Amino acid sequence: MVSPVHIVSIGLITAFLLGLGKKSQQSILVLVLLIATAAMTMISGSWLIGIMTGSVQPTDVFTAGFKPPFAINLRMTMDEAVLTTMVNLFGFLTVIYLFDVLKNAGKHLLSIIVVFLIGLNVIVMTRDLFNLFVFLEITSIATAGLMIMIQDSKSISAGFKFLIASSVISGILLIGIIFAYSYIGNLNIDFMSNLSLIKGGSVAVFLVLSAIILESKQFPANGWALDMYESAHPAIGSALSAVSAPAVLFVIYKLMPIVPESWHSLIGLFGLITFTFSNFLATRQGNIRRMLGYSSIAQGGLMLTVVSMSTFFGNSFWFIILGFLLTNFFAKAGLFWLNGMVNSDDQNKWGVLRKRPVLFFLFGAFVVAIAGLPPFPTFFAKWEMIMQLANGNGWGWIVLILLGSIFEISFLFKWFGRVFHAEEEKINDIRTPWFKQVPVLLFGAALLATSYYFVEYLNFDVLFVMLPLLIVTVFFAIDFLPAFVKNLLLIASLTIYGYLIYPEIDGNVMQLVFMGVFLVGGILTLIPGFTQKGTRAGFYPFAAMTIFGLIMLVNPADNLTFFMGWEQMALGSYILILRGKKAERPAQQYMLFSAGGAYLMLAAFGLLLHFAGDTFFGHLNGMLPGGGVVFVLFALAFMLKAAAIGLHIWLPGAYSEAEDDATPLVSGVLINSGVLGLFWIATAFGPQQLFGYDIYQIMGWVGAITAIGGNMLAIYEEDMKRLIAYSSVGAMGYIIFALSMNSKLGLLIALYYMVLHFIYKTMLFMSAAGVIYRTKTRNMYEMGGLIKSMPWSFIVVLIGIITLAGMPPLAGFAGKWMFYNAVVMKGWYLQGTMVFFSGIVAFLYLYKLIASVFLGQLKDNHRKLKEAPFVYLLPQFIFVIAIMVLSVFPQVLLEPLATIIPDRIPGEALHWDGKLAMTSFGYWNAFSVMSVVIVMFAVIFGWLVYHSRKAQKVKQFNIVFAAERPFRPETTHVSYNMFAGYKKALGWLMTPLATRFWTGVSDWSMAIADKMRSWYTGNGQTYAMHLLLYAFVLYLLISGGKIL
Amino acid sequence: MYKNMFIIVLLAGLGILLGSFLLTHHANKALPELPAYYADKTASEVGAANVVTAVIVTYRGFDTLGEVTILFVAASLIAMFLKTSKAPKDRHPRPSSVILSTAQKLLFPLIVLFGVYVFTNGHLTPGGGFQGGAVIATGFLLLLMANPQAEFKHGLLNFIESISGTSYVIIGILGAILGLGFLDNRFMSLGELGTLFSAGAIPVIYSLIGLKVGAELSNILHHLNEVQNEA
Amino acid sequence: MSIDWIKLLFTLLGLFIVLNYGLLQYGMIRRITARIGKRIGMPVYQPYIDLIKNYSMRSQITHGVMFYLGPVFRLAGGVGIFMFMPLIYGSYYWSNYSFSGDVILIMYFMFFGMLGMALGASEGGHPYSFIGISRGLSQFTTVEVPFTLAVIAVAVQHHSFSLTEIVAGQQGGIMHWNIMTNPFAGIAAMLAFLGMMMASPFNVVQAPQEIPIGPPTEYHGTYLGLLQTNRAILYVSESILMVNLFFGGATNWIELIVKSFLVFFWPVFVGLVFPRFRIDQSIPWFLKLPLILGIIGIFMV
Amino acid sequence: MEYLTLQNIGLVTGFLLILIGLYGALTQKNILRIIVAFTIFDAGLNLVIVALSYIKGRVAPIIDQTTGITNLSEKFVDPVPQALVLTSIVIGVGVTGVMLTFALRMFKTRQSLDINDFKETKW
Amino acid sequence: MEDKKIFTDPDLTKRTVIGPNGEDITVDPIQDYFCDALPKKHEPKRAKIFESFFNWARAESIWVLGFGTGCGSIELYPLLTPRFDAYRFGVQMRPTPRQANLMIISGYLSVKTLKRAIRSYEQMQNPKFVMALGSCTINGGMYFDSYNTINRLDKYMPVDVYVAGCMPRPEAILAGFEALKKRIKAGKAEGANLYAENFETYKKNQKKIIRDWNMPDYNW
Repeated sequence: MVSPVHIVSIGLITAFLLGLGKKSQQSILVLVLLIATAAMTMISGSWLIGIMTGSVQPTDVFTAGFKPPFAINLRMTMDEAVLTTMVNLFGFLTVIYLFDVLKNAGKHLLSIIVVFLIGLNVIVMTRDLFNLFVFLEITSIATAGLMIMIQDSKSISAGFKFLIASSVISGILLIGIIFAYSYIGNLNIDFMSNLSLIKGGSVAVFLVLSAIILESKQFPANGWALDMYESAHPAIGSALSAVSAPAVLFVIYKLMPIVPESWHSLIGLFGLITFTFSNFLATRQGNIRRMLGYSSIAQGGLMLTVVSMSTFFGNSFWFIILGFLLTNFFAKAGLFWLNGMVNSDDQNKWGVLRKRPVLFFLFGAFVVAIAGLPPFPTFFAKWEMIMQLANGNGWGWIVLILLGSIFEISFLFKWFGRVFHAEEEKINDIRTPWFKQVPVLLFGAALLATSYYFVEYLNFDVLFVMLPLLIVTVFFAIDFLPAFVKNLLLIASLTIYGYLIYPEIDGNVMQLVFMGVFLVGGILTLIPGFTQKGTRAGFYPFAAMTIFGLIMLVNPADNLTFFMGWEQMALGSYILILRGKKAERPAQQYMLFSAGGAYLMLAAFGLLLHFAGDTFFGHLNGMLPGGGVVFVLFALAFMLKAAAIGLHIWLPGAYSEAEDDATPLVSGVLINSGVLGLFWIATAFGPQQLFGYDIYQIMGWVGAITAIGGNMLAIYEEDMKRLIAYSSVGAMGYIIFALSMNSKLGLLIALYYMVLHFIYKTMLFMSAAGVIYRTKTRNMYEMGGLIKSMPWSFIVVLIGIITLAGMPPLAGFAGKWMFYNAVVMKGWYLQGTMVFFSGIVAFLYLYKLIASVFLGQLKDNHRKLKEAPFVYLLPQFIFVIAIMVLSVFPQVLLEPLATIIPDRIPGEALHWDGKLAMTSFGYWNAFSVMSVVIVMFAVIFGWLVYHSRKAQKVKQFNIVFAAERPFRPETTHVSYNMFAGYKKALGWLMTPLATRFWTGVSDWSMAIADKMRSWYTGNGQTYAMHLLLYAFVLYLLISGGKIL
Repeated sequence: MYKNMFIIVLLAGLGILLGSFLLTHHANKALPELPAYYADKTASEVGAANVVTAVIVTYRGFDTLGEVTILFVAASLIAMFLKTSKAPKDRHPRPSSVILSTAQKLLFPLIVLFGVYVFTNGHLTPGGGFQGGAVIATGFLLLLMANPQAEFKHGLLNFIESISGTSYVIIGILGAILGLGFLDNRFMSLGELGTLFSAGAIPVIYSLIGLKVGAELSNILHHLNEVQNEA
Repeated sequence: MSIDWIKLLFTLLGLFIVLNYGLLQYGMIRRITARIGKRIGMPVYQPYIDLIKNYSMRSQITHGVMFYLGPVFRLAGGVGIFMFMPLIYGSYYWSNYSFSGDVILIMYFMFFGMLGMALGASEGGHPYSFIGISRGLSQFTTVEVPFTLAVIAVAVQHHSFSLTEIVAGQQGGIMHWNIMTNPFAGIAAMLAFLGMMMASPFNVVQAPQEIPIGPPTEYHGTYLGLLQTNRAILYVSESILMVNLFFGGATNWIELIVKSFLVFFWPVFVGLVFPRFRIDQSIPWFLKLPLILGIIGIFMV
Repeated sequence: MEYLTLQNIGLVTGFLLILIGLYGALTQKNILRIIVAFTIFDAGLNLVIVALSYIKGRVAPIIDQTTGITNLSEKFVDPVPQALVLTSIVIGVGVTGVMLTFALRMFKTRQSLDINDFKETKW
Repeated sequence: MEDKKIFTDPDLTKRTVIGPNGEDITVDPIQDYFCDALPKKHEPKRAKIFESFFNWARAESIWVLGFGTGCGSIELYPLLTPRFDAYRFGVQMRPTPRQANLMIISGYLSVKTLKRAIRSYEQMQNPKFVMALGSCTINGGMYFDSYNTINRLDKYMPVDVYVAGCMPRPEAILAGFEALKKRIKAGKAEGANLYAENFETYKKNQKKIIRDWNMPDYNW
């Protein structure tokens, strides 16, 4: 095994020898550099592998042959091996990446690069404080040299700011070191453990520590770093982010043993503040590199927290820090490199990336990885971190982390969405020579591999987690196939999967029901996809991800699996929504709200761990004393997904702007995940109180208001899909209300309605998709009279709306009937009446939906329309059959559903007497109602047909028109603003309070971020002052105002 | 104005922070273990009369390598930074006075010689590679002041710099291979304390450092001068 | 499933009675209206003649399948309400098919006809149909709210949604009627009943002078005949519903007819006195006094 | 008077130089002056380092005839800070050189040496 | 008449619109918007007794289309007042021609109004009746040589009853109703069938006078 010191010697020899090179030999020099970095990588890599496999023991290298503390020693253990390998590998790939730049840059740059790497290596390995200082300085000067790789005025002035900052920092560090020496008598970290105990020694420790913390670019004393990120060449930015920052953080890790225990949490807090606020400020960044800079700094802050709290995290420390470290390393480097390829800081210009599908995929993977979504390591690391913090009652910390995470998601996905939708610019053609692609590809692969190891390490259930993940991966791999093949494959795999898991969940009706909804829904909603031509790249992997994410929710082994499924589903559906033509903003909203919900849930899991230990929340079986907060957090999270009023504003946009045939999946199927969660907490937690209020009571009101609000908003929609989407809000309000009644009947209603809503909403959305597929418009007032050309779709919509409206004899009535009984039993008359009112309001939009589209005047450009394709109709009619069966025999569904509800839920259950459903209040016989109606209907219809058999069939303008005739179909079709009178009367109810609120939140936070951002004045002097101020404030906080 | 007041307050705070050292610091009565070890064992272990030199070149040799690297990287940076434009030189400075040019011709070899003396005797007397190198560079500075348009042989300076740097590292490696560790000076004979050829590789190393530093500093000066010429 | 043929016969007989009664009632009301206007008015049997004439029209036109189905839905809705309503308290045969469901079924069955009618009329493609329907549905949303509150109040009071049991609970004299025991709910329901009957001041739906006659603008001949048949049955059925809910039901046909006539007379009376509300006036109106009364009614229980 | 030792005078002077240097670096607008301020700062640092090595009544750690070769640890001042200060000085030289170079280039881009003129990257 | 410009209604000329898939769709409004079937003659019921019964019902339930032309329409409103109270005779007003049986042409008809009258008449269902008031509908009356009123109504639609006068008093109109009732009961009021049988003649007459004929031949 080659001594690690030769990393340095090889590098230095190379650096010195490069000075001999001549201009004409530049290619050779680059090759030499490449070989040198490769050699450095090999040395550190061999140590890494050796230590991992156990064939080599960790070692100390004594320079000059003296034992420490008499001489400087370098250490090589697992930690150092990992970091030096990262540094050197990164250096190697950077040389490859910068091949074209280096070929024209002159020998000095090559030297600087290699010295930069050496500096980082030694910073990682050395155990001597002063040596650390020297190599930090080397790195600083080398960094300044790298900064001016592009010699424009921006990078030069940023470099100068950096020099000022690093001078101040090194000054502080040096004072600290020299006094540390003066107090303890040596310079070796390993011999300093008593330093902070000596009077005055702790000040020295503080100075050293604060200098390193400042070096790690903590908010808000990091303006210089941001300016560097913004102005440096992307490759250098990536170096700063991917290797410099981890190296400095490692120094902090090394220093931690000499830092007094009592400071750890404060440093951690400062790191967390950096995380939160950097992400917050990044939300206002338009410049990509600066944004990435903010993000890097934020990640650094988070890692600082973990590092400084390493003793607190105990066994989980390595898991957490590796999760953050590796993800940040691979992903951030990859993003910066991509930036170099796109060669623009303008988000709009990044659209060119779409011309390179593989790179674009990796771009997405990097973004997702940084955002902390599964299956990337950050996700697991964040989970573990929160759980540990919750164990230690660190609630404020959790809040900061979650806040920061949501800001992070906000700007990352804003960026991603922009790139997804930016116009492809013809001028700005992307140049991707192989040497630029190779590093990105490698890091992308490495990121995926790391994720694989993390997932593997966590030992998930094979059937319910690993297999789905595998299938999703396969769909990523076969994305080049034609759409119909993939569609077929996905349907087949879902079917087979269903067949496989059926024996596993057989007997658990609840899982059966939800699994059925998710699987059958997934399959049926995929069927219309057969009309798609081409490859439909990027749809199927995410469709699979969404559906399998949902499936993971059904039978989770633990909270993590549930949460993972939840996030996976959110991510998949986000992409599905984003694929819509105008979906950029709605998708962004969707992502933000999903993330908000997910983080609430994460906090809830943390609290749950604190209250109830490591049990799956669905298996709590009853009371959780004092769990009101947990309950509320869960409820909020699930109600976000179920779009309760106030939290609903993402829904209409997201559902309507998604691709037409993907909408049924993301709406009809996906929304039930919220119901699943709510049902679970409702059954698992039991009644809970918050500040003395019964939460169910509040939820009931929320549900009622949601029901009215959703339906009211639906009335005024002119957009077909938005209308149905708002109707989903209404239906969810209904379900939330039913759930919060917390009675047997209430839960039964919720479940029944969940299934029913799934059926009719999917049906309606599919039908709408069929109509939109033919008419190419979503505005209902642009349609009309389509019953002639699309009779089958009309029938589906008719049945759908009769069901939705809850009219007998169709299945919807069962829900209404039970609802009344439950309301009266519960005694929630007012809320019940509100919900009832919402049910009638539903008539208005239902009428609008069916009449505007299918009835009335046929428009000229729809004269030659055909019926929707068969593949659209097929699933719809399967649903129609289901509704019909349920209408006649509701007990087929209701009886099994009733078995799901645990016995401890209070209230009276539904009794069955043959076909007669009974409660103590009322009764209802679906079969007999149906028979009566059918007979009656048939008789009257026969009578009419007999009488009117010779009626003259007339055309659309053959109407009485006050002795005139209509002029155009458009002027005759009353559809636009159909309920103007209603608006005049009750329009005030629709004041968009929620939208205003959230817009206000967003505007205010943007304004605050803008204000805060101006802290970074761009003046190097001010930055220097920030550094001193930061150190001073940190000192005051640590010392408590006294001299240490 | 307020900003300055604020800065004064801030610095006052930092002053208090630093002042805490004054309050807590007690003048050493005796050397702590580490310097005591150096003082006592240098002669026998390293063989250098100048304990500071022994610390610099051997005990903390790795630091010194870093120092050299810093100068190197700074010189590289300056060279990279200042060499980019190839504007024609159209600066016509006033010719230097007779006294200066004559003195320069007289002094330049002496200064270089003195520099060489300083670094070769670094292990015996106060001084060493850096100091010697700096002295040599002053010679070059004098040269430049006397004749601002003087042309250096870049190639030669670079060559000296590279070779001396490389040799330094190689000696370090030799220390690792032949001696006990990287930069160990003891793979060469320690010789007799206080003579020129003593203290193992220290004189060699210091000479190399001296050459390197001299070349680097001269290079820096030259580059700065060239930029002036560009103007 | 055995079918009780005798019960079916009784039901059909009941339907026949109600149809005739409805037609006569309509004629009677028209005549009373005329008298109030100092006219003599049409003969009491005029609705019969109109009906026969409409069924005897020789030519007809159709706008499509849904145009056919509209009146069918409408009449089925009306007949359905009748079918699911117990007529005479204590009589097995006159309880129709009320074993299929309770008052909730009846309430929701009202929508059946409305929706069908709305769709059928829309199929005609006439703009006035759309306007009329949008007005009708809009008004209906708020009409139903106080009515529902009243129904819930009654159901809570009698601990049952079953009309039969509600009627049973009101037996024993006028002081046991729900209108007396829970006057607020009763009044709320009666106010809502005005809107359900779509009489003036809540007849902006058909508003003959403004949007000819709203939804049925295009209907004629047999279609119109069906609609007229429905009107006869539906109005009586709804009156009977009110009778059952608030006026103690009926133990024989005479009582039933008298009570339902009186109930039906209430909207007629109001309609003759008050002018028409605009749609944006009528909607909030139902959300004011009737709603408050309904809420009080519920909390009275 | 107990505090008025040579060492403390050195330390205090060093600290004052540090603070003066920082004050200059934070308040001067001219880049060259800032650089000069940093050299003052460096000088202060170095002075502090050297002052710390001082022990009253001892000699420089160089073995010669006057010191002999025994009991050196009782005769010498602390050699380590002296070694460190050398490094520190060299580093200071390097950094100053680099900063001067930057200043040169900055002057070229803007024809100005006012630090306020170099704020194109901010927020 | 050779230089008569052929009137073309821009709303009824063929036009091309672009369909949702970008295809061209040619719309011929007359063809596409209007039913082009011709009216058929509807034979009375074979069984005399039914026909008589129905005719009785038709006679006793006369629904009048609220369509006022000329100066006579002002005379219609008193019919509904307590003084005359036409309801007594089963006469009711309907706002839509679909439901009306009787059309009252209440005075002179300008050519412009004639077009509307024809349209409304054709939109009424068989059996339908026409009552014409005043001399203007018989021979043009005081407008006999006007350039824009018609002289004889029954050239354009079959009239069942003429009520003379200028204008006829409500009493006369009531008498006209009685006359119409008798005619219906006698089975003679077959104006709709007459119109269908002589459709071409009527159309010829109508088109001769209505120059801007911008509607299908028969308005269903």
